[in-house]
Amino acid sequence: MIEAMRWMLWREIALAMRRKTEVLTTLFFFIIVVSLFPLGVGPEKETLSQIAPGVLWVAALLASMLSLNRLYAEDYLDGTLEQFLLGAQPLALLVFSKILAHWLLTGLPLVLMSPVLGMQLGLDVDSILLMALTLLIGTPALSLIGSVGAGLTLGVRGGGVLLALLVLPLYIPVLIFGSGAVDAARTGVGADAHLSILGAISVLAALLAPWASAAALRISLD
Amino acid sequence: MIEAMRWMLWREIALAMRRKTEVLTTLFFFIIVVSLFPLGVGPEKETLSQIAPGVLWVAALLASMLSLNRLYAEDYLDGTLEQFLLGAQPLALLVFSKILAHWLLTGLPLVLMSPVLGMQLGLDVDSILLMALTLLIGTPALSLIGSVGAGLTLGVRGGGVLLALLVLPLYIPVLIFGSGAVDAARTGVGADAHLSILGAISVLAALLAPWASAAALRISLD
Amino acid sequence: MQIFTKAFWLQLSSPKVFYPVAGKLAPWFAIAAAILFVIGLYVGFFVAPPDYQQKDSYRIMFIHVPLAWMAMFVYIVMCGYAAIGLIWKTRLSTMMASALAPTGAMLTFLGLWTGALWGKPTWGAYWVWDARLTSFLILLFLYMGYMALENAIDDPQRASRASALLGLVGIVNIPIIYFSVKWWNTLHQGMSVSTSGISMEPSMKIAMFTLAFAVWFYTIAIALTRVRSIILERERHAAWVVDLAKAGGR
Amino acid sequence: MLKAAGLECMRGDRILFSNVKLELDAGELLHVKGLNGSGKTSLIRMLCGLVMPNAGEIFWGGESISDLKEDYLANLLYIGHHLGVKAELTGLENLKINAALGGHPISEDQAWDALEKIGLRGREDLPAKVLSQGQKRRVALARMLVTKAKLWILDEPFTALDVDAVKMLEGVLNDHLHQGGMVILTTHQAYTPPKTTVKYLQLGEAT
Amino acid sequence: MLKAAGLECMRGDRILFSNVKLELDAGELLHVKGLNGSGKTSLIRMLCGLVMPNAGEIFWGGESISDLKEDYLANLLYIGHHLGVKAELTGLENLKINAALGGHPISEDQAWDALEKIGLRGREDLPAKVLSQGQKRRVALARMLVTKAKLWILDEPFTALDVDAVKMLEGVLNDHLHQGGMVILTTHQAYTPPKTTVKYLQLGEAT
Ligand code: HEM
Ligand SMILES: Nc1ncnc2c1ncn2[C@@H]1O[C@H](COP(=O)(O)OP(=O)(O)OP(=O)(O)O)[C@@H](O)[C@H]1O
Ligand SMILES: Nc1ncnc2c1ncn2[C@@H]1O[C@H](COP(=O)(O)OP(=O)(O)OP(=O)(O)O)[C@@H](O)[C@H]1O
Ligand SMILES: [Mg+2]
Ligand SMILES: [Mg+2]
Repeated sequence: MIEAMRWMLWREIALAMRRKTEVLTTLFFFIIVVSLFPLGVGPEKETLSQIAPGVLWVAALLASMLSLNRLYAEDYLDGTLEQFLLGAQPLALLVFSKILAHWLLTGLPLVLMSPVLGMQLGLDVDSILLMALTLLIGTPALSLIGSVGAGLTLGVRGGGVLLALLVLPLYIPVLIFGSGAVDAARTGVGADAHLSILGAISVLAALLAPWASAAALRISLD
Repeated sequence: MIEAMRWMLWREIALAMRRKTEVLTTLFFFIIVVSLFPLGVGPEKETLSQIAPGVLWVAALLASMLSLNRLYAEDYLDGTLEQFLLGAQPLALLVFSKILAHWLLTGLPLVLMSPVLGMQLGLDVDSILLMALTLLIGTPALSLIGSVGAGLTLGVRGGGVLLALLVLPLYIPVLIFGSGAVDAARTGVGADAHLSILGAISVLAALLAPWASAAALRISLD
Repeated sequence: MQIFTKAFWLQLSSPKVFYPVAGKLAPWFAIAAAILFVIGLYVGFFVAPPDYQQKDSYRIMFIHVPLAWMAMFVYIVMCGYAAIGLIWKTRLSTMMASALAPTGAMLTFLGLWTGALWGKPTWGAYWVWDARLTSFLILLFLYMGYMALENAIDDPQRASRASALLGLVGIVNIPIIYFSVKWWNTLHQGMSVSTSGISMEPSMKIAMFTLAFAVWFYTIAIALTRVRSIILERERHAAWVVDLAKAGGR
Repeated sequence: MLKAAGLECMRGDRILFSNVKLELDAGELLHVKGLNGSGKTSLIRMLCGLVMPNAGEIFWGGESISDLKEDYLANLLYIGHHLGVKAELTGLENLKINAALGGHPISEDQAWDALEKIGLRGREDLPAKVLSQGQKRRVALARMLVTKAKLWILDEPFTALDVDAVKMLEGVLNDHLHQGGMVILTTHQAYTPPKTTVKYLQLGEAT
Repeated sequence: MLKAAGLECMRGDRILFSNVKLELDAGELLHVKGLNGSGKTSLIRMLCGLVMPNAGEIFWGGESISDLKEDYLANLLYIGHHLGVKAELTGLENLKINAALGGHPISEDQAWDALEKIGLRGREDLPAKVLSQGQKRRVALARMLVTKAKLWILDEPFTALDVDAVKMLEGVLNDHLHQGGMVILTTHQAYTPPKTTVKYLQLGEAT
């Protein structure tokens, strides 16, 4: 079982490395989206630093959503997913490994990059560190929740709207607590409460999402 | 020749209608991205209305880019694109029809939706109308420029994010003049210059992009 | 003179002829670059007087400005090669374009880096959304896109043609981007700091231009070296490369 | 071992087949026949548990496969129209991963051997996307050489294979049957079944 | 009409074939033979102008196809491993659009007729995604019944077709040849060529 998980992780990472640019491009997407905002909104420093946490979080959300799109799509098209379903391993485990790999390859780089972008938007050092911390705790939840949506959209041709309706209510708390933490710290309320709620969401997602994703995949392949 | 263009348009629209929700998804994505902002940035009205044009334009950019992903991907996978290349029609014409259809199906709905969202973000009526006008003039350029990127990234695995990396920097002038128009009008400078530059970019793109896309497709299929 | 005949240049555009020529030229450029670097840095850091306002921090300029110049210039040259390669189907041109891309990206990155380091003492921030800075950042994205596309396609022939097309599109866009960013910024507000306030002592000029040439020669040397290995890789089936490998050397 | 009765499949408004029953024991081969669109693929996916039958049930060793789940799947090898071969991974990597995720991890050597036997010598280390149509199929089929599954379900295994490969594949099927394995397959190509028990199942009218 | 000389194809480090020459006149069929991976598909795509040859050139009526471009393509019908059939469109719509974009628009009636002849009666109005493997191929092959192209290039046209369909297809090929058409095809299946001139081109070693 652990064996199968290890293989899955290896597979995902090998695939990503083979495609090389895939990991980098998610990161660059994140960077570019963040950089678009000053261009659209204008270069005033106060405005920028005020909206910075929101911008970073929205960009992280989009980057993670975009890359999740392909989480199962290829395996579905080329028949690999069928084989997973027919494999003797519990599907939820395989799914969990896939999500883990996904986060390592796309979520983590975003977290590591966020301080530089925070600086560009004129955040101060404390806010930057807090920002990175919220991303570190929050992005796994994005991958986990998104995986359920990715599973559900597989078969259903235009299930996009349904997916958004299902996933968004779950994404929004992450966004609110993530970007809210910095604001709370700024106004002196302290970010502890925000951080622990964010952590709780991630843990809960880790417990439930793999099963839900597995179920979604089974439905999609029927 | 015109015949072939008509068929192509019919085909694209029929496909989109068959999938129904696909058009809606782009629109929905646009709405979601815009709606996420108040959640991430906080509900202060002045801030929101100040960043509104920028946010709307960035969202339009991302939405158009997302849908571009699929512009040629399916035709490539199922061999239709090969057939286009082998058809007796000039490829650039077919490509132009495809881009036109793409804009009708994804760009236009955004334009029509933008007033509602502008209202949500607290823009005044004049700004809202100007905003919609810039989108109307600017979004065709997005479809056109994006089509080149879509052609180049065909068949490249993980092309989605790569596409973003290639295309977003080229989108920047459109973004700047689009969102700048509203600001210019607000500060009393007048938006005429912005609008005419935006128009010029679209026209230039319409002249060059089909050929460039056709060349890109030929390269991708070699 | 042989150099003035068209045939000579045509011949030089064949990878086979160019390979040994590049091999001979590269070390000379490298040596020249190294010497100029040493001279320029010495003059810049020890001879030139400190600025009355910025004290010593202005000395970053001697590195920053040549890097920034070269980074922009390399992009144009690279796209030019790409366009030639695409239109006239000369293999060497696309190879030169591929050879220049990483250097250009690195120069851009270093330019950003040194500029940011300079920004802290002068503006009090590592980054501001000024027109020049923004367009320079976009330049980095363009380089990254170019390289990412080339890397993502495994067939080298197809990769170089695709990225060449991207370069062509990019070159059309460069002026548009440049002016849009400039206009975008000036419409809003003037920058609080202008970069042109430095009066140039002669020794400063010397340092600056020496280093500018150093960066030039460095770029040429690196590009020639890299193009040699690209030639070997892409032409590895050509008879002359096989012979070369058998002979075991240059 | 494998038994099914009263199977019915409905697609859209159409009943593709109904009241299909079959029985398969160790060492037997079942050849599902029928014209294009007669429902062969649908039946086969039903037997894998990928599609729910409208009516009827499928039993493995006396128990319903919807109860057995993983215990049934561990005995099963299915290769269908879609190959499950990753374009970016080499043939070798594809085989190893498919085997491991199918529940029977194999060693590097076994994988090399299998690929050599299936006729991919010298191509083991190429990414699958550059392989020809027939070579891609071979990568998928190589799993047959390394699996421990007893029941093989193959949907048109001979597609795109050249004459040599078809012969080799037939040999592999024979061996599997002689060792007490079971095979269910469909094919439109001329096929000489092995000398063990062969059953036929005709869907729709015969040709 | 079609002539090629000195064709060479290189893939990765490997020279797949070199110095291939062929000549095909009205009413002739060229059967390209070879094992899996011998380069049949690559050669065929070269003849369509989809892949540039490393060396050699291809002529149509004496002119190089890279000069003729659209004038050559108007004479060409290519059906390869990928079908170019849209999953969401019905068989009828697929056929009509493919014909129109290929330069020979057809009427509604012609399309119905062609689909009936190719054996899809009653399935014309189903979206292609619910069709079986063989039925999908028939939708693509129906273009052969309505095209005016003289040169047909078919990469494994018999794949996934049942015995009836193979027979029918052979009939269609015969008719085309008798009317002075040209056919280039590959297949791994047993195939009885028609009674007109048949040429063979062997890539790599023979079986
Ligand atoms: C990340 C920050 C920076 C970036 C990306 C950057 C970028 C550039 C670029 C692209 C150029 C060449 C432009 C041209 O010649 O038109 C340049 C030149 C120059 N930069 Fe910067 N710069 C940065 C920070 C700074 C700072 C903080 C200063 C000093 C206050 C500075 C001073 C200069 C000067 C004096 C030149 C030469 C201007 C001329 O000769 O035209 N830069 N920089
Ligand atoms: N929604 C639907 N409405 C009507 N018919 C449908 C629908 N979905 C599937 N079908 C029919 O079900 C059949 C699917 O059959 P299946 O794929 O099992 O055939 P097969 O025997 O494997 O054929 P082949 O030999 O071509 O692979 C087709 O005839 C198809 O037309
Ligand atoms: N990058 C590469 N490196 C090495 N070999 C390659 C590369 N790309 C393609 N090939 C080889 O080129 C050949 C492709 O052949 P092609 O698809 O034309 O074969 P085919 O004759 O159509 O075979 P099939 O009968 O299986 O369809 C394969 O043998 C493949 O291994
Ligand atoms: Mg079938
Ligand atoms: Mg082939």
